[in-house]
Amino acid sequence: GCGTTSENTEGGQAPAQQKECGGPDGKYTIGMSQANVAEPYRERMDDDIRKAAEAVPQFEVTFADAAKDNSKQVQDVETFMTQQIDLLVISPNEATPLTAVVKKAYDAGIPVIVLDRKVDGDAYTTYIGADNVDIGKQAGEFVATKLLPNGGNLLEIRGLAGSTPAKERSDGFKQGIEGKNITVVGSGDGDWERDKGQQQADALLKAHPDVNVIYSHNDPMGEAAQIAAQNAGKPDMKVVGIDGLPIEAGGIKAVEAGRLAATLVYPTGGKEAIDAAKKILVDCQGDGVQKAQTLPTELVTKENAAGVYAKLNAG
Amino acid sequence: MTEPEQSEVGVADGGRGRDVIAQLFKFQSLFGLVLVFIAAVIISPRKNGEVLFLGSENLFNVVRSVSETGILAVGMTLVILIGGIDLSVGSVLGLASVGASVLLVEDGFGVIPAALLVLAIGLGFGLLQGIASAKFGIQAFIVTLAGMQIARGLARIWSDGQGVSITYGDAPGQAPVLFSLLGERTFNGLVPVPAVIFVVVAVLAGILLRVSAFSRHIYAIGGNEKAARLSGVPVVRVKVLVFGICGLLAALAGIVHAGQLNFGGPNDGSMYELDAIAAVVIGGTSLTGGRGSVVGTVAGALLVGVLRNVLALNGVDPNIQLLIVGLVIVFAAGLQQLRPASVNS
Amino acid sequence: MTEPEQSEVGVADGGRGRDVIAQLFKFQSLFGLVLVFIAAVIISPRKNGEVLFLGSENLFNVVRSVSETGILAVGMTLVILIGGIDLSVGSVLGLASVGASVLLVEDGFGVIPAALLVLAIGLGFGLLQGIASAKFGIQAFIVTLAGMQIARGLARIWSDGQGVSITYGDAPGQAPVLFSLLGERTFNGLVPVPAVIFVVVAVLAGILLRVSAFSRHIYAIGGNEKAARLSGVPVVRVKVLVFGICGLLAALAGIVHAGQLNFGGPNDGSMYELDAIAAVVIGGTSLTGGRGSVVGTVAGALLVGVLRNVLALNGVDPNIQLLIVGLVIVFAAGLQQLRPASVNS
Amino acid sequence: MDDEVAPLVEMIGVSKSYGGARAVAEVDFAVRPGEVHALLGENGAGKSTLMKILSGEVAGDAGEILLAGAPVRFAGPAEAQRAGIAMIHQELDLVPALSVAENIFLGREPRTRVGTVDRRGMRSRTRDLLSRAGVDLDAGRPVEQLRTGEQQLVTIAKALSLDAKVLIMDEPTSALSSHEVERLFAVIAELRRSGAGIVYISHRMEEIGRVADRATVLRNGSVVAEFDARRMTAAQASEAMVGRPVHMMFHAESGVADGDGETDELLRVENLAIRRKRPRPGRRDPAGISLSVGRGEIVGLTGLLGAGRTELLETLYGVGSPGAWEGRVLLHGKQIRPRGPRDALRRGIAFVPEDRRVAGLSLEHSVLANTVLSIVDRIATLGAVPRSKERSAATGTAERLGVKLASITSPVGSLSGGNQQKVVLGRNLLTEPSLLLLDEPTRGVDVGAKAEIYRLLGETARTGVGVLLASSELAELIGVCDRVVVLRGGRSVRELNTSEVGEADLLAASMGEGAVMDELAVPGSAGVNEHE
Ligand SMILES: Nc1ncnc2c1ncn2[C@@H]1O[C@H](COP(=O)(O)OP(=O)(O)OP(=O)(O)O)[C@@H](O)[C@H]1O
Ligand SMILES: Nc1ncnc2c1ncn2[C@@H]1O[C@H](COP(=O)(O)OP(=O)(O)OP(=O)(O)O)[C@@H](O)[C@H]1O
Ligand SMILES: [Mg+2]
Ligand SMILES: [Mg+2]
Repeated sequence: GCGTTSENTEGGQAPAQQKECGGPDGKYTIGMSQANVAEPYRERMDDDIRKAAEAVPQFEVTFADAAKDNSKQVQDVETFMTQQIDLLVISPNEATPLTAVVKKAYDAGIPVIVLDRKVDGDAYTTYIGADNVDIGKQAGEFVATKLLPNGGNLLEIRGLAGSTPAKERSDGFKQGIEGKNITVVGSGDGDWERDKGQQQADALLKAHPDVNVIYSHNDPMGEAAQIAAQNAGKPDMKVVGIDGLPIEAGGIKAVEAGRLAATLVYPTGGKEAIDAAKKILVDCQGDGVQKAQTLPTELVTKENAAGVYAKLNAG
Repeated sequence: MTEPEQSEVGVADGGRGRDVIAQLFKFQSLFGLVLVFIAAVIISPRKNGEVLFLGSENLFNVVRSVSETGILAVGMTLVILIGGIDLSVGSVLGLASVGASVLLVEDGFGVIPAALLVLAIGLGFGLLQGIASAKFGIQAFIVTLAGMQIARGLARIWSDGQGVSITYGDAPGQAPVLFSLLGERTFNGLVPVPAVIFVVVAVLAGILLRVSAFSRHIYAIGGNEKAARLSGVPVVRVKVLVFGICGLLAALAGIVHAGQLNFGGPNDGSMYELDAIAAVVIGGTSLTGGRGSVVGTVAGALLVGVLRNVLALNGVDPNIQLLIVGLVIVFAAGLQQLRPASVNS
Repeated sequence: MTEPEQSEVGVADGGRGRDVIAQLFKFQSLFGLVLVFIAAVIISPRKNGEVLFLGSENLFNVVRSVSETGILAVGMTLVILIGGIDLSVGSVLGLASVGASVLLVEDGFGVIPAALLVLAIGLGFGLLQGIASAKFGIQAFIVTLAGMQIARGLARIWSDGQGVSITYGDAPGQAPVLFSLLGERTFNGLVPVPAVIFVVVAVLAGILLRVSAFSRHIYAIGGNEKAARLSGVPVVRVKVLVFGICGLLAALAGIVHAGQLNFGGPNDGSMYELDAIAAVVIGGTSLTGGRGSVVGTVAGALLVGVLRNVLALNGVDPNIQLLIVGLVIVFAAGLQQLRPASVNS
Repeated sequence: MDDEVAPLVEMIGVSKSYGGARAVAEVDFAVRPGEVHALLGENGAGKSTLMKILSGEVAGDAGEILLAGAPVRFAGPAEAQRAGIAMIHQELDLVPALSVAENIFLGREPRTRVGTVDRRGMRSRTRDLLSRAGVDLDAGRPVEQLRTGEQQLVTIAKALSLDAKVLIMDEPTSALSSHEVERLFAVIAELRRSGAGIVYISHRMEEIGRVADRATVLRNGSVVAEFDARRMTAAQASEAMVGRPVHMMFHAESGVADGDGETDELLRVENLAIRRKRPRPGRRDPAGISLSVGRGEIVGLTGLLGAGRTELLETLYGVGSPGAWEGRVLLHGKQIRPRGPRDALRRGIAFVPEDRRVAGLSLEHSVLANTVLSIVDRIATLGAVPRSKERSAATGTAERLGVKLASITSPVGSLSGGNQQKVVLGRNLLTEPSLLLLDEPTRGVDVGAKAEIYRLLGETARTGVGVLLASSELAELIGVCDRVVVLRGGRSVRELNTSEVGEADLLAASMGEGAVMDELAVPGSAGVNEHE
């Protein structure tokens, strides 16, 4: 599998009354609070968790979908607590709004694994996620070195205005192209959605017909931008996306088929979360779990696409 | 086809024994709630012999979970009673949550001034929509559909596109600790603050609709606007005011939202308008106006809340939940049809 | 207060020269479009003296961008004419896009069988909603609100939560190349296929509303349901059929959507219902039913499309775009009010 | 009529209850070919309900219907129509946005060979029907642009188009003035000659004697009497309907002595002309109306359909069609321009509109709510309406006007037409107006209730209120009013003193045939108003 760069365990305070570890003989219910299953990336995260948990006979996972609603996600966690789950996995919709309820669960002795997006403070057991700024930066560097080595213009299709990853992927990208004589001449909000991305790309390409590179905050919008480029009579458009989901409809396949020039894997951390849960609940090695795991990204291009796809679906 | 909600528009005194049934049907909206509640108790998972659904914490969670939509739904009830609709409430909630956060955190406002200003914004927004709809005769649906976009845009602009986190303290960039009372999910460890606010709002609105001359005007407009106008009801003024109240309540819900989450989210509250409308309609208020009650709305909101809660407690797959909630909503609304048929066939 | 859309419900033959104004007002819904179009030309960015907005490619983009909502809006027009509403169309679009993709890619269906099956599903879904609303008298708003959730849930379940990518070829797991015709954004390098479908649908519906007895029944039901029933109009049957047509068109839009994006997205089409309703209402159709036209709806859809396009061309900040689109929608709807008042004030 | 002729249709022992209340109780009723069978009864007696059962709109609880001797059961109005039974509804059920032609052929649209609606055929057949009904209307005009009377004629034309063997006319003339009524009678005569059977329901007793052959009287849902209509007197019929002798309290001694008006002038209208913002084709705007109403005086307004009565009243109440009006309106000697109902009510002007269902009442709401609507803010303290006050105001009014109801909280829509009308009147009286404007206040009201309304008007006038009453019933005008102002083509052309003239004079003046041009009584008005 992929290696994990581990940060040093910050001496976070231990929860008030950590429950006794039940060991391999117990049965454990895990609550997975997902921010929004309507995003393929998050659905994949759920799938990864489901698949990994199937391999652990002691685990049973209940899923909740907050449908992008912070309040709903707070309620989901509260409902999990009523259900008396043994461990909480949460991929927060936003950090601050979920902080209090995550702390409440943590303080009640429930181990908490935070995925993808952090909460404030350190009242959780472990955070597993990738670094959006870094991913944006790598995307920028790829563009700067491979697609526009002599500088030039490009378009950006952004995620939902006001969402953290959209900002981070944008900021990181700017770092990546800094000083390379590359200009983002136009950008539009695709709201992470395929059809919105296409509409934005349609208009942007009309306003900037001379552009040959598009940076999209996720793969679906990127694929849509590619279609838009074809329609604008520019089949050679190079589109860089992010997410690299290892599914049929995902970005890696799109790179393999040439619809995207490249994508950066944004790992879901689902498998890692179950690994951590197993350590905590079954193996009784909770102390060995680091406070934070940053998952590495991987640049996917036509050359390595098939390999990465196979690797990510291997286990 | 239609049955007057006599409970609101006049006391049913002819009642006596013979129409116990009619009396029962008056509380139809509560029936659905009672049924769903009983079903929830039955299907609720148990742990150590204890019915999880009935745990007091859980019940408070239910009430709290519907309190924001509930506050919206109370305002929506008024708007729907005059035959209007307000699609903007969810966005106004988002705008208000951003507004409260920004004012408290970035602009150093006190709790009261911030709250008043945000409420005034909500009121103003509602009044403007009311003017566009009542005075210029543009359909409420379209006015508030536009208002929904506009409020969303304003929220994003005001918050610079990012959510605003609230931390408490006296330092600049921190909100007064007083505000965290709203965030206290339970006051005194017992009663959830937002639920209290919801109940207070509902009771006030219920009283308003029962005793005030204003409410007579509201019902009259919804029943027959032309007749109301000819009877001297200040139709435009009443309508504008009703939209204003709805905006005000949306802002209130937004403040509660911000307090609950310690966060002003520019994208928050989206689709809440549909939940609010659903609560109103399940509660027996007719979308054509003139008929309905706040009691029904509260029951409608709780019905949906109980349903979602017990499905989640049972770990039902979220997609299956969508199906079940959808079917139950139709069923609950269908129950309304079992009422005795009215005069006008 | 209201002005009959004579163009649809009867030719104004008393007309003659003397009420040119009335004739002009008949095309009010086109006015808004013309105004926005002119404004778009003026504010459009230019490159090398060329008005970017007017480039034929761009104009096709505009039509294409509204074609899915436009198809939905045509069905919505019928539903709104009978005084109903259909909130489920966006979800049904999503369901249909998933259905088409799954059938083509995973189940090895041919293009025609897959399309027919998907259309049948949309029709069936619409008919069921129509029955719940027309036969059991449950308010259309609530039935289709539930339908919206149910269709979304079904779409997610059918697609296993993930979208389905369509690739073309003869191998198993590939869709027949014929289907890629829909994906061909421009047929013959000239006309965008979805736009053609949209136009065909609109023209057919326009003709239907003009010449058929069915359409008289639709207008009559929206105008005075009781009178329609007394006149022997099969009210329930007409209503159910109208909901069925709306579902069918939503499924058609979903197939187009899948073809356009080579992708079946279970979450696609959310909020499209609001765009569709906006198009209908901007086009001058009254939400209370009985009044309106397809021409207006098409104009309404294009108006919004042109507006969004030219704002995007100018690189206007997306949040500001929200504000502007909102304001223009209200303004366009307000224009409708300038029509001559009717007799019954 | 000849009792030997087999009935076209026969109802035997038909009953119908709503909730606990019996609307129709074991009624036998028959219609024979070539006869006009009048159905009489108070408001709420069950006439419409009985006929709705016959026409398939309402299902009876008991009894049976024999069509040409064979029992039938209609699932809906369409089936009854196919069986040759058609009904003109009291409630003018038309689709506002559809054209006259489309309304007439709704549900039975003629088709072309390709299956589309044959518009041209529809139009031309509509023109024929309209001219048969005696009205000159544009077949393509949406019916919402028509006034009530014109709409009534459209429903008559629609019924004619059905070529029914049995035609039920439920108050077909309630919004028509004498001229149009004559025309309708001619049509009825023609139908009768062709062997059709007609059921004729009306509260205008004078019409019954002229048009009907036979009369059946309903009271509380049961048949109480049958008459040979041509030999029946109005007094007989009224007594059968009400159950006791009715004294038409015409000339209910208003507050002024008949004759020349040494009255306190309350309202004075001088040369009122209305300029509609967007004139409608085929309409003439009122131009030159002058009149005055004294305190305690009842002044009538007469004229043909579209003469401008409604428009005048609406303008005085501030709800006229948008646009400017010229001339002067003085109330208590002070010039006013009512801006709307609230303004008018504040000045003491009350208005009973012509169409109570559209403009008068919220049908699904209670009698109570409808009665007190205009005064809720007046009786409220600190914005709250005391229930007791509200209730006593409503019950008091209902009692005073003799509104027949199950409960003050029953929905107004469940009352009979006449009682609904009393509720509207009651609401207006509660505002304690000084000037009461009434537009066809007895439309569809039974004799007994009419008498009560007249009594109330007289009573009201005696308290010093000025009443301006627009009516198409000439007998009513002659009976109730002190003076009658005749409008024609939007002008006030004559003023007649009711103690000196009869119905024929009013009709002649309305139609302008050979009428002598008189100068109006209002001094200062621009002389002769006659035109044409
Ligand atoms: N749909 C209904 N629901 C309840 N009661 C009804 C309904 N229709 C009629 N009624 C009642 O039935 C009785 C008979 O009403 P109906 O309309 O037949 O009277 P009518 O003789 O036609 O009176 P009018 O002269 O005022 O038209 C009345 O008491 C009325 O209130
Ligand atoms: N709102 C309106 N729009 C168009 N024309 C109108 C309107 N109101 C009145 N008219 C026209 O103005 C003239 C006066 O009509 P009005 O209804 O006042 O007459 P009326 O004598 O009361 O007739 P009716 O017996 O039908 O009530 C008529 O020609 C009428 O058609
Ligand atoms: Mg009747
Ligand atoms: Mg009139």
